[in-house]
Amino acid sequence: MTAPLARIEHLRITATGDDGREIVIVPDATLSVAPGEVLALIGESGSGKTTIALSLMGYARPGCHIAGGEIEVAGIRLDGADADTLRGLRGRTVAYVAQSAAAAFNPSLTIMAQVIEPALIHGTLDRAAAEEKAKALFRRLALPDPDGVGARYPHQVSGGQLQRLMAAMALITDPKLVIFDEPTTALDVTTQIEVLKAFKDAVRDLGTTAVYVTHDLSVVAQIADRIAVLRGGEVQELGPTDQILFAPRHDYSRALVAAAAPRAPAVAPALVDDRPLLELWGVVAGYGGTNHDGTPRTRILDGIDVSIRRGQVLGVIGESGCGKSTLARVAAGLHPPTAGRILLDGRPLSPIVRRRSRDELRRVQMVFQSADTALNPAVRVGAAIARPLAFYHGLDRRSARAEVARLLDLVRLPAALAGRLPGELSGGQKQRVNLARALAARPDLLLCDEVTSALDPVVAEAVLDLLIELRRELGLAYMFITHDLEIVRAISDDVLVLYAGRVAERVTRDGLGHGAHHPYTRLLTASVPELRPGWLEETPARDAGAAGGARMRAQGCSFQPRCPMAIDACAAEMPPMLIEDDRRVFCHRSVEMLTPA
Amino acid sequence: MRGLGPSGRIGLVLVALWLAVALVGPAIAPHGVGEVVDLDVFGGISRAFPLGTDYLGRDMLSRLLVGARYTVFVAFVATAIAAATGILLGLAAAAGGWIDVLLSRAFDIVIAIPSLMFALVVIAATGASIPVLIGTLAVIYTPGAFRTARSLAMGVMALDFVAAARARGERLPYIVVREVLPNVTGPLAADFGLRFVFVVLLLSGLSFLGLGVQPPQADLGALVRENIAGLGFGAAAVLFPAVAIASLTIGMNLLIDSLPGRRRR
Amino acid sequence: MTVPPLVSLTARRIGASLITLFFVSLAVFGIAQLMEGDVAEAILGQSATPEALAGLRAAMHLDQPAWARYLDWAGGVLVGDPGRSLITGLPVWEMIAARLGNSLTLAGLTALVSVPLALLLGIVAAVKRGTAFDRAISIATIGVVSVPEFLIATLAVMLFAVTLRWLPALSSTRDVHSMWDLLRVFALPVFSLACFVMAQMVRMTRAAVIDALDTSYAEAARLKGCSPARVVLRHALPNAVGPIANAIALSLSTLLGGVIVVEIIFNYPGVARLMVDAVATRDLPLVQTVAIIFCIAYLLLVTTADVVAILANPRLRHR
Amino acid sequence: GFEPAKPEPAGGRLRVAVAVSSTADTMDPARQTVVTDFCRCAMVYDGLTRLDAQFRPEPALAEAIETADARDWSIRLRKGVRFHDGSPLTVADVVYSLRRHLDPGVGSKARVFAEQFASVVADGPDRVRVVLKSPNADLPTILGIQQFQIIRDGTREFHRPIGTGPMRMIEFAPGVRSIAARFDDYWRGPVRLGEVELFAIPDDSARINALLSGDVDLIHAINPRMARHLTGAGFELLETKSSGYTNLIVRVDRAPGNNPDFVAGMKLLLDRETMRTAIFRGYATIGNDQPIAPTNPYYDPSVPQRPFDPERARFHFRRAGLIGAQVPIVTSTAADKSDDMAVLIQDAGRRAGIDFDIRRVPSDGYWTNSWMKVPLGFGNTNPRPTADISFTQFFASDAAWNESGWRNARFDRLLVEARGETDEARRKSLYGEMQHLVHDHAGVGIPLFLSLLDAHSPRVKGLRPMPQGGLMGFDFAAHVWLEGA
Ligand SMILES: Nc1ncnc2c1ncn2[C@@H]1O[C@H](COP(=O)(O)OP(=O)(O)OP(=O)(O)O)[C@@H](O)[C@H]1O
Ligand SMILES: Nc1ncnc2c1ncn2[C@@H]1O[C@H](COP(=O)(O)OP(=O)(O)OP(=O)(O)O)[C@@H](O)[C@H]1O
Ligand SMILES: [Mg+2]
Ligand SMILES: [Mg+2]
Repeated sequence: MTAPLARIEHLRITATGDDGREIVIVPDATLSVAPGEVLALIGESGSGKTTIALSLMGYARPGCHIAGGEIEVAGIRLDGADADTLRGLRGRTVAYVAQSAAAAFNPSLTIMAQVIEPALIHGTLDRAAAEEKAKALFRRLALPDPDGVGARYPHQVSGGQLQRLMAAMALITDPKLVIFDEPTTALDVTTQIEVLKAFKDAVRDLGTTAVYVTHDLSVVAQIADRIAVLRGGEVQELGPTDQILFAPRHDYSRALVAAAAPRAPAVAPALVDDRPLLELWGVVAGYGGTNHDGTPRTRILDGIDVSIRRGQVLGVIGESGCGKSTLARVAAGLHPPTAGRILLDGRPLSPIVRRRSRDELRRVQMVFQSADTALNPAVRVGAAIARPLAFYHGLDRRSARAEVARLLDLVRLPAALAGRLPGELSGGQKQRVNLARALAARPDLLLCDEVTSALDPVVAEAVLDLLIELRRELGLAYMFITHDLEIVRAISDDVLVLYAGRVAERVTRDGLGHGAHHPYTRLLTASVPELRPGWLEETPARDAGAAGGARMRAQGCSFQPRCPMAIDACAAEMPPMLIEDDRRVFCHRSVEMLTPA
Repeated sequence: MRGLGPSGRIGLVLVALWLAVALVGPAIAPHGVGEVVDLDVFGGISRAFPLGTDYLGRDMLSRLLVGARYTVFVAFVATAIAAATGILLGLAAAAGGWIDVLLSRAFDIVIAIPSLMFALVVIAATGASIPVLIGTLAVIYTPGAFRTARSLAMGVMALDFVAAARARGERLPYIVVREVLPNVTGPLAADFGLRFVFVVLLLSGLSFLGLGVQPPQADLGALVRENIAGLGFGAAAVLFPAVAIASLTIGMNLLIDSLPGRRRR
Repeated sequence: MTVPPLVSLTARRIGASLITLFFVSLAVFGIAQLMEGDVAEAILGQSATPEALAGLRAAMHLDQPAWARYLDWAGGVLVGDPGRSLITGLPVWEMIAARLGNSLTLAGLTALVSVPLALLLGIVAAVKRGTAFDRAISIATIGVVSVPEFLIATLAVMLFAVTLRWLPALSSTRDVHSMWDLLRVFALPVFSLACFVMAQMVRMTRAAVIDALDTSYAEAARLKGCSPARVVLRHALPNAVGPIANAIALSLSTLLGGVIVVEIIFNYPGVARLMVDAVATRDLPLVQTVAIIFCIAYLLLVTTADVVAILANPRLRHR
Repeated sequence: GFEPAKPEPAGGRLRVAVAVSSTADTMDPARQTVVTDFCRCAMVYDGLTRLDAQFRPEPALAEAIETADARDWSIRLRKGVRFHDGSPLTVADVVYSLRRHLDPGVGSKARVFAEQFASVVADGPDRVRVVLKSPNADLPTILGIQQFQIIRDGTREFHRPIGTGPMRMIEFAPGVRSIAARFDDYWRGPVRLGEVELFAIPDDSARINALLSGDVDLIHAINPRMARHLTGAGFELLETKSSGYTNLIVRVDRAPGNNPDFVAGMKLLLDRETMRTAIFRGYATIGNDQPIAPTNPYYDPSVPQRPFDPERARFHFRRAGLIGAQVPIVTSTAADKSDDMAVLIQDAGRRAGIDFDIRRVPSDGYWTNSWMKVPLGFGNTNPRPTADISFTQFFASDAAWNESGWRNARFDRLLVEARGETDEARRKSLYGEMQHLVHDHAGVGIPLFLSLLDAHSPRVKGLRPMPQGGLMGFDFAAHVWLEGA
């Protein structure tokens, strides 16, 4: 084996808590990356993946510091290196693609200025050459409008595109090592597939060495040469991809892989009854105020009908920006629709949260998509969970404390976390605190907006088990928003497919695997990565046109520009509803045409 | 105390010192505040008069010991009232809607009324007393606190955890006090420290107008002001009250800056 | 780049400001009515016998009802003629114009000196937060504002004008014939004023820059290999412009009306003293007009700050 | 110091800083109120007479003033006098100037004096006849009061003032500054100064610093506490012993002053010696609770000097049943140094068993809102030219400014008698008795007669004290010169 490009030995990273206590995040980690290989760091959320990845740049997040061990990249020792050395190295020898590209782009600079900045700082290229190279990278990363995208500001570009732009920024200096930190976690499958494809091609073509952080084994299978399995800041197992995925040795690795295997669908409980619990009829909603005729300036949801019965799980899927979260916010009363009615138990439910009774509010709870911002950074975890207990159920402080501990345990979090502030949790931990808070209200309906997106398979499975159990025991109903089709298949009774703010299809879980489907549903199902190296190269979905930035069209089918089966009518007229016993599909083509051969 | 860090501890000591002076100062003052004890004026530091004498030949140490409580308490209470009202209304306004429009306009108007006119009208309408002085100071400085709190809270109000609280059915007071406030305490505390300084200074101006602290008593700022004639001789009577103000306000700000929870900043 | 949102927003702000101005004029007029005494009493002073007062009041048309006087004045302001001073008989606008120029000069020069300096200090303190340097700046800014401004100004005069004789003790714009004169004449008042206004700007700049430095994009910039200076200037600062502009606007708004001490000590004929004189003599047309001008200045600054904040934020700039 | 780039005019340019100036600054002689007004008007205008160092009238624009009965007066005007615009002085100007004081719209400060005029008419080309409502031997002195200065017939606007005085105004910006230049056609012959620049620096220290730094040559109203600082630095002081005073006012027409024991006690609480040294640093003369200063020819030394005696005051207060009472006392910076006096009275009161509660009120509005309206307060009076004026304005039962509300029939009779009396010895004894009455009974405590302090650079020559006021009775411009200019 050649000399490693990067190695970490006996790395120890600690953080200082708010009260001055020292918290060990990474006790003792050792690993190395050979030139030209892609090493994946996998492990549960909070296991120190991001922390270790960042240490390869000689960097520790605020509040943390590198307390011991050796770090060497491209022959340079980073532990204890002076600021100049590190500055020369970062962005030049080692480049970083952040977990959330949206947050890592400076909102007030143009994309081009930020992408070429590393090249300019390190003097590898002059401005003109750098811009040329950036455009070439944009093209290689399959970004739409590669010549013009640079002039835009970050908020004018979709999340998936930003992730690729961030990769372009990392690659512009031809670094020896690129670190990808969960670059596709927040993306829907159709976008994810594109990003993955782009990364893989780039890494291969440029011969770059990469460290790829993720908790998604299917993604790992596509991209990694070797895998390091992390837990509690320690490397549990390190080996080639095939070995870890198909012959894991360590117990934890085995659990991880087992959890990633397709789940048996949950059995619908007896409690499901036919009375609808929540109904939305003809909902129209949008942002940016209303026009004179009362329609929203930017229409995000258009004519949505949804109904959820008691104890039923409705999965909602669709690509990023299609309006899934908006739908949940409408149901929660946070975003009054401009048209349409909401019913709870058949009785009208006010579209405005302020006009709803406390009991109505309790019965419909929402788990917010961004765990980060949905928790008050100044309120301790315990207090956050205790608030609904006091608010809806009038629990006193003492009984609330016991209940908080129980809830934390339900979502597989240690009771000690109750004393922490949200800033001291990892992404997945925050997500589960959010869930626990919603459960504390003892609702009838839970609006779950991407509750497992940041969780590793083991914990995600535990959380899903919990949800299914609650449904069985208490008859809890869910609107389950996700981009993970695997999960939708496993947990929902019905699936609602949204495209650009309109319903493309509603189908039962059992109907999902066969029969007639909207072309978009088909694209989605084909895009779910499989736990099988080489899938990425074979899947037909990889050539399905640019994802992201889908716009609702005033007339006609919004999917028409991307649709392989589009006919003239698609552009001009609203698609009709095709009804089969277990599905409703909104499409101009006939059921026969939509049924795969 | 341990969590404060060295500068915070210095601040705490200074503030505690002035608090002690404010509390027991009048009891330990060696002479009466209005008593002329020295036939010469602007006397220097001496055994009999450790801080010299003032423009009428009164003992500076006694005047400082007795006067400190006005600056410490009046300024503090006035700032606290201004901050409390300004912050609460500012937070409420951050929720938007007609409350915001109403409050913002109202405070713009208050800002626009010249404080001299305002003070004169207050004196004419209510007469002079310490509560009126405190009220006047508070009214003059509330709009500033309001604007600061509002702009800080606007950012927080847009965040998801506020939406979460709304979805739970929380009322505006709870949202404002329990969800938003804890997230802006740092900058608000810093603002409080600065506002306290301004109030200390304005206090001396208003008591000079006749709006509260009456002779022979004088707050620290007024002590500087009334002895300014001694500046030409480098009189101790100007120097010490000025140093007193600076040490009090600096101490206060050091303490505020190092309060727990703000250290990370 | 699409301009309309900016234009409409600015237009809305201006509309709101006009309404505010109307209420301010009402409030100022109302407060003025509440003040004890009137201009006749002020003119006659000790010699104000009842019949002398009545005679003078009638001669000045003060016996008209309040609303008539308000309409008279407000109507005049609307057409750009706020009437004549009751004391001097000169047109109010003429009396204000000369002094407003002076005040704006002084305020402008002070802004020119204090804003860049405050930004510099605030930024450096933010970058070096928690260090001795940061603490020193914080103590110094608080220490300087906490010294009463009349003391600072007088000390400065005693040092630079009386003892060293480098600078004049008085600031008279009439004596300015060259750039050098300008520097000499304004050095001391600008210094005194800068001490007073800088604290707030320094503190806000520091806080805003720290906020911006704590973001993921600042972290990302560091991970690109940006130098600390570049992280601050190129990445943090543009995002901190909003709050900083607001603090600058608030600080500067005190420069017109709140500088009475400096105007007195340097014998500088500005609007602040005009205002105090006018209040003392109950010259209401003058008082009201100056108050409105202060208010306009305030609204102008605050609105400018808002617009700057919008311009600095592409999210608001391009919808 | 700061040297203006502009070349100095021949005779030099005198820069003078006074303490008070505002937009209320006026060049209307009838309205002049503050020092800047007096100085400017003294430069630009002349009166019919002017007062010498003993307050005796000497002829100015009037060549002679004659009367037989102190009631019907004939004034002969000086010939060849020209206004600054070149026009000659006429009787019409004089008649207009005197009559306008009776118009309430003018807001004249001298209206009380003008009200004696029964008629003012032209009497030939160079004579003006003034008939009084009742005899007053002091008319020539009264005409020397600055407000009676002569303006041109019909003048209503005073922004570009025209007078006959030694200087003509070339810039007049109220509240900012005034600049006057020598008038070469002055009837007494041109003065030595080339130009005077006059403005106010309200802040005491700033004014002194401006002198110290050489930015001005002459400053008015020095805080006595800073005098030492100036002389130490080589500057000269001009002390003017005046008959102006800051007085304690006890309203005798209401509680607690309606009890004579309270009034007597209050006067005994005035620690004149400490006031003189601590507040005025020795620049004051001990007063004796009556308005006639020792420099006045009618001063009566037989009035016994009242001592500082808190013990006796306590005795009086006990008799008044006021021991332990809390008595408010109103002060304001409008009545010069009344704050400090109140503090000393308060301190003495503690020994005499009374707790004084000092209420400091704003200086603007003081004269209309507080003065003479509060039971216990302060007044402040500039020097008056005659004993008659002092008594008439402040102590007669029907006086507009009867500060303490004191009514004494005998005093009123004596006043009228003395006014018409032409026998000097008799007049003096009448005024003497009046001084006794005021000292004993009026509710006014006059602790000190104040000196006025001005300071100037050694270059300024020719200044001497005039009792009418500081800055040579405001008339410095006609007399001083700059050394080496
Ligand atoms: N400032 C801090 N103070 C205390 N603990 C911290 C701090 N920052 C991070 N941690 C802890 O360090 C651990 C590792 O965090 P890290 O972000 O590296 O996890 P991760 O593996 O990337 O998780 P995820 O998949 O959720 O992003 C977590 O348990 C987290 O709670
Ligand atoms: N507050 C807002 N103001 C304006 N536009 C908004 C706002 N919130 C969301 N949008 C826009 O509305 C559209 C739908 O947003 P929504 O959050 O419902 O998408 P989503 O389906 O939940 O996507 P994701 O999978 O990325 O969470 C997006 O185009 C988004 O840019
Ligand atoms: Mg992570
Ligand atoms: Mg969403």
